[in-house]
Amino acid sequence: MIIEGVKLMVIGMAIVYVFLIVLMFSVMLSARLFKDSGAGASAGPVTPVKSRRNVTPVIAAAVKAYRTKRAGDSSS
Amino acid sequence: MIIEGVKLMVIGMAIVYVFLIVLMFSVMLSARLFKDSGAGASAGPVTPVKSRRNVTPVIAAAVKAYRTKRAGDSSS
Amino acid sequence: MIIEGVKLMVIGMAIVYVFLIVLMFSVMLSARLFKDSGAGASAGPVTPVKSRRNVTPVIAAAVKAYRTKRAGDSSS
Amino acid sequence: MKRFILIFAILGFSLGMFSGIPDCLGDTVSEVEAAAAEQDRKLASFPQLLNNIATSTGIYGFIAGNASSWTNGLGMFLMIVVGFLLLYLGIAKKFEPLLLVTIAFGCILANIPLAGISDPGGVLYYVYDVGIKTGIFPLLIFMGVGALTDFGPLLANPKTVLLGGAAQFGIFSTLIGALVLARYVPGIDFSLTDAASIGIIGSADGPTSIYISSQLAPRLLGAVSVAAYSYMALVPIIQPPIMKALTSSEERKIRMSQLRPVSKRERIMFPLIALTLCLLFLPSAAPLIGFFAFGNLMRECGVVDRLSDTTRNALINIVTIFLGLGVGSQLLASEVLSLETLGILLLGIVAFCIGTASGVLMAKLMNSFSETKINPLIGSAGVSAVPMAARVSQDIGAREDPQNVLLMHAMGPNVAGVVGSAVAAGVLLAVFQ
Amino acid sequence: MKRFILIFAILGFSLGMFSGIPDCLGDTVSEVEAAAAEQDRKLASFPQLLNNIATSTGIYGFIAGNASSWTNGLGMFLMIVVGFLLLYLGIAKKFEPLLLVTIAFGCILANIPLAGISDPGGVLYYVYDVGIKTGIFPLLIFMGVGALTDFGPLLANPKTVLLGGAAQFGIFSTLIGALVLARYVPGIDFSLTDAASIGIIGSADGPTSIYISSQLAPRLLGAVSVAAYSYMALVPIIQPPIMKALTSSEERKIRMSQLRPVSKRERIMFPLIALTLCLLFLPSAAPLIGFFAFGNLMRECGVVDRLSDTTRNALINIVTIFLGLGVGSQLLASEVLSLETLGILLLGIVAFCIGTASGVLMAKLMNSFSETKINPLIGSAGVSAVPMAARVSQDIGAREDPQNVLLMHAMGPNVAGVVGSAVAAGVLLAVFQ
Amino acid sequence: MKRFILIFAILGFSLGMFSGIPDCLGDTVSEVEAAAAEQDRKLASFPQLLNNIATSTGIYGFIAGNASSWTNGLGMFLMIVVGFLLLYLGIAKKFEPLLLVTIAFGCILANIPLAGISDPGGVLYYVYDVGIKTGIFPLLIFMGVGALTDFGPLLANPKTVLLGGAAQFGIFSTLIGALVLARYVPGIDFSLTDAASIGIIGSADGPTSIYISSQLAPRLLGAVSVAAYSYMALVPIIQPPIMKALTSSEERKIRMSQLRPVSKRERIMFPLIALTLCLLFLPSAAPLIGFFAFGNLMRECGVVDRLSDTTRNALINIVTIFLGLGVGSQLLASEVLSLETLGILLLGIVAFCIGTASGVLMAKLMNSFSETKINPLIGSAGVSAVPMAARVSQDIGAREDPQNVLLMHAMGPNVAGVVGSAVAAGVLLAVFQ
Ligand code: NA
Ligand code: NA
Ligand code: NA
Repeated sequence: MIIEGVKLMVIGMAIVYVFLIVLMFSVMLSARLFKDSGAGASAGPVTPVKSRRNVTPVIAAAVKAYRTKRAGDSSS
Repeated sequence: MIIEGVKLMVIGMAIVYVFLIVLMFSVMLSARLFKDSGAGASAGPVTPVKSRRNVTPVIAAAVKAYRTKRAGDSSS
Repeated sequence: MIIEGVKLMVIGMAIVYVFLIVLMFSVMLSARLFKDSGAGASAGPVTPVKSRRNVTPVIAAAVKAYRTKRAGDSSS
Repeated sequence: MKRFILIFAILGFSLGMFSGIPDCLGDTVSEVEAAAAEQDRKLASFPQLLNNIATSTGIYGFIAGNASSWTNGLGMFLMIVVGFLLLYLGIAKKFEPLLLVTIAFGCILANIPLAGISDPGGVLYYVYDVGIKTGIFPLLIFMGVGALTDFGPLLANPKTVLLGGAAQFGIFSTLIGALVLARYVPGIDFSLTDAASIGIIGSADGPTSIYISSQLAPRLLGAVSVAAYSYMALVPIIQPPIMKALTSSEERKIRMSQLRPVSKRERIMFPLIALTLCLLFLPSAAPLIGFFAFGNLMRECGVVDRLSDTTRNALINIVTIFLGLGVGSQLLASEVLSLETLGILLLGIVAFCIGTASGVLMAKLMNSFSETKINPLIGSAGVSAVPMAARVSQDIGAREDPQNVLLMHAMGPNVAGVVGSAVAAGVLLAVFQ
Repeated sequence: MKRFILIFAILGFSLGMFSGIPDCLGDTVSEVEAAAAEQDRKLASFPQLLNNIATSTGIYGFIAGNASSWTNGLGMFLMIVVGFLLLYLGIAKKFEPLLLVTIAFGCILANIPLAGISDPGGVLYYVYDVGIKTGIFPLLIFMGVGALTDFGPLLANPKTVLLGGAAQFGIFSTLIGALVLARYVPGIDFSLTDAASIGIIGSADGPTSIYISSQLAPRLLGAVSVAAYSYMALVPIIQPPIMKALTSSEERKIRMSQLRPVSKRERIMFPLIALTLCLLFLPSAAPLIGFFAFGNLMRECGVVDRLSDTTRNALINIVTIFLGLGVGSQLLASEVLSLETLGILLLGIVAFCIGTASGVLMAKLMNSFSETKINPLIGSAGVSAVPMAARVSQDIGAREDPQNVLLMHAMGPNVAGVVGSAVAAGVLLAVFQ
Repeated sequence: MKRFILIFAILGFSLGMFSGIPDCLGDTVSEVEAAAAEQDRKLASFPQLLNNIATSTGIYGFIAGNASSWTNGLGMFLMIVVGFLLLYLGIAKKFEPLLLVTIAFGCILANIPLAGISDPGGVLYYVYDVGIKTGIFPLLIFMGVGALTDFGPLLANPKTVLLGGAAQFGIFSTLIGALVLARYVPGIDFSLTDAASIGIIGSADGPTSIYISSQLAPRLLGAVSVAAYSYMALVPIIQPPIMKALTSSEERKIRMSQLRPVSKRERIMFPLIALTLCLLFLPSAAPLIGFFAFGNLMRECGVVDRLSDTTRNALINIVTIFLGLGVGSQLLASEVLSLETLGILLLGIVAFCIGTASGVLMAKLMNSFSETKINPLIGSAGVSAVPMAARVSQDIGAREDPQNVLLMHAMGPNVAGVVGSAVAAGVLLAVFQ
């Protein structure tokens, strides 16, 4: 039965990568088509104002937790 | 079968109107019975303070959207 | 059948009290084991700062309602 | 105005034309299809249709239903009146409005003739079937109550847990009372499980009452729930005379020492202790105490605040709406309009009175054994009815001595009453299931 | 880097070793178990497996499905395109996005070949089966809409209730139109109940449309719902030309007197009055009007604010998501891609036009009988489509006279339209159930 | 005090009287009814009743259950201890508390003897049956996670999507490991679908793990879910040594250029692109990717903010509570206490290690092909475990160079890992369904 697992791995990883590579190129194409330029652009994750609204709670929490942890680590 | 539709229309509109007319008179009666007078009265939709609390989100949204739209229309 | 009810009462109240007395002693034991001492202690229901956060909405509502009611009673 | 006339003319003409077109034009449709469609086509003749509409009115429903049985006609009308009365009590008198308003609406909707909203296929039937018959809704409410409850006052003064036990005397004495009624009053025929469901009104705890009666005596669910919530709302009227009658002025003036701080870890341990005792000694109470403890643990543990916030807000609110509608849907005329319901209402108030008296007397009993005196007025709070009963204790105490703050002290027996009721409920389930 | 190579070497070696171990080593397992496990073991050969994977792609699904019936192949693809189009309308054009975005997503998911998300056992099947077939979701939305609706403008000027009736003319004339199409267009075969479901698009009320079509003609649910929400979004485009064509400039300039204050008690009484009339005269409308009245009563009674807050926020949002997905899951290629759907879309817009015209004409009719003139522009708001239609009235009025504020006045017929639609829906249910 | 005595006297007297009244007084009841009631009347004799109560305690349940099978007695006790241990890990150690606390409580409730909370008819049974067996709860969680996830960092640097693929190597190598264990360890008997469920632990994604094991191997659901969440919580302990072992100090110091701004339209397109690819190439992953994309689209499209707010707050919280309880209810002693569970725990940690290593190695591989170097520390974030794994990348990077901010860069592979896992899950579903 183990050989079946190997078959699955080969096929599985192949499909995962085919999917993700197609996704990557699609995203690049989308970026070319839909990238805003100049002042009207909604800012990305590291630019100020609007981006801050867009940063997900998850990331915000991650940043905050990281800082808290660092503060804790350095004080201990 | 079309004649059935006409029957339905006659009966349907009749019932809708009977219902709404009875509702109208009931509301008028209710207004006579329960209309507050003087200072204690909870204000209606166009009077200030308390009414503003009572104005539904729907209407508030409508007013706001209308104003936004007008502003947009006049600027364009 | 009434005698069945009496049986139930005797057994029921006995179990209720056995349970609650065991609970009482368990809580006392827990208090001895887990009672914080000194500054680090999270305050109980009548101490300030942190406790106020811990007071349940239910109690807060009760206190508020009681005060409101008293105010109403004394004015009437 | 010209257009106005024009449009109406066109509309009228079109309609006339449509209805005037002879039926024979439809020959494109095959014979078989036509035969099948025939049934569909047979809308009754005009007078017949008017008659059909008339016989589908509620007024006709009341009258025609009455012919078969008065509980299908006048009875339903009376139950709708009862529904409006409960709405009045909930809205104008503020009697436990969260439940009475929703129950009342469920009652009105369920008793509308011909609408069948609580019959199989109707919306309220699904609500009852999915949420109440399974016990899920009362347990979720219990979880929400757990997330709302602060056991601090109880943990600071664990002795008060005993006051929450005394009040359960109301449950069991009412159970006996129900059996007495069943024996001596013709037309009242309560079984042992019925009596247990009626007794549980004395728990003064809504979700416990609903859970127990849904498990032991579903046919009494409506009456038992309404009685429980109504009397909980009436606690400020029912309790004071009993409390005053059983205490002296000196006793009512007893001041209690300020409660000690309670640590976070003690708070976290409490639901775990209660759950452990329950699973070791009384597994039948595990659903009730388990969900209550789960809610309280989420509240106190500090690491799942977003879950406990939702539990005590969106979730408990949503479930309350459906629970109320579902309970109300069981207030059917055919079930409720009987001598038994009167018996339940009578027994319910007896249960509250006995529970109140037992709590006060237990407090006096404890004082005769202990140095640190407790004010017997907090004993009545052991009936549950959180936080109303604790407020009554505070109120009566402040009448004797306006500086005496009993509220926090009364919250101890008050929340203990919830645990005690759950234990008593567990005993009933253990015996009957 | 050394470790890097090492790890990969180990990994590679292990895997090679594992797969190289001969199968005969497994003799510890008993014969019986081995036989049972045999089936499980039969993963196909490598080329076969690749083939299996290839035949499980969506692209293959479209092509292979097409072989049996074009609605199982190209049709599904087209419906996915329709889904993306609806997403575009919802997101870029802001057409009723709350419903169109969710319906669109349900449509896309339901039409993915081989995934079976809306087949029995799939998630969207459960959503449809539990929430829409039973009528629960539209009724909960109606409850939420009740909790969002302020009947103040209607109570301040009860006459406007009549304008909400006129607009229902659109429902019944469209019903007739559907029967006409069914008779004269080959390939369109609407029954009477189908026609009633199509007519209800003219109510311009989403939950009412979904409820009625789920009860009377489930097969048309998807098309009817999408038509209803699409045309509601198009109200600012559909209504103005009709309103202008039917009114003179003087009429459009009519100013209406400021609305009187409405007391809290009047507001509380309104849902109770509506419910009472419904139960006395039209029990078949009781689910719709009952839940609407319940939501509105919770809103106005002031004692269950936490319930009404949840009803108009968390609850209505959750139900909207599932309602949209469930409705979208009925937009199956095999159901929707037919001449009948074109007919429904055509009839839907006719319904909106007739409803709008009827409202305006009724306003003019009322003016010819009454001293206090009403601006006929508010008549068009009687179609429901709250609050879009009222905003259109305001907008057209302000073009003639920028100081004229019609919005509040138009909210009266607008909310009356919701009640009127529910009554019309009740008539249809009474006739056909 | 006088009243006190009086009341007790009356109570005692009444009760004595009631119970003393001879049964013959009940003759008013007809013979038939009496016979019917007889059964109901037969509450056991007092010693028998005490015995019944004693045999309904949990302590007795543990002992008596043990007689039939140790997993029905001591085993349940051990699982309750495991539940308390999980609570400790969740609360005191803050290991993924949202899920571990709820799973732990479900585990405790399900293993209470005699209570039957997870047997048919019990509350947790309904929760499992309705929400988990159908796959609805994990999909709703996935929708909520979609509404919480910002794909900005991934869109700004699309290459990082490849890192999210490498980590899936952990899934498939663990699958092989499970098959190896099944072959060579007596007492462990994993089928291919079992092995696939175990491998999915390596996705480091809770809802995906629950969804796949509920579909492919429900009997392993409890163990697989607990392993997945436990190891996700242990990511800060598991990953760092592997990351350090596979990278040089220079590599860990690589700084990455600031991410470019991402437009709103790119953000809206991303879920649509993912969905389109999924429906074209891998329909079996459509439920997972579909609901994830739906949540993300609601978040980004900007026109349904009230829906996405509810999705990522009230809805995800409510579902989390039920999901946790439902998963915990599958941690039954009879299922979990076996050698296989040990195997699952062992394989789970292997999966995490291989996934971490693969991500780091893939990053190094990409660096050998590309000019713009990426810091290989962000490769480990490809395992999912959002956002813990990204924080670990940041942390290790900052130890070498405190000014190096890798967090945002690591979020790219981190969210790509979620998509990659969903794709891998889709492959498993495509092969086995
Ligand atoms: Na109680
Ligand atoms: Na309408
Ligand atoms: Na992953």
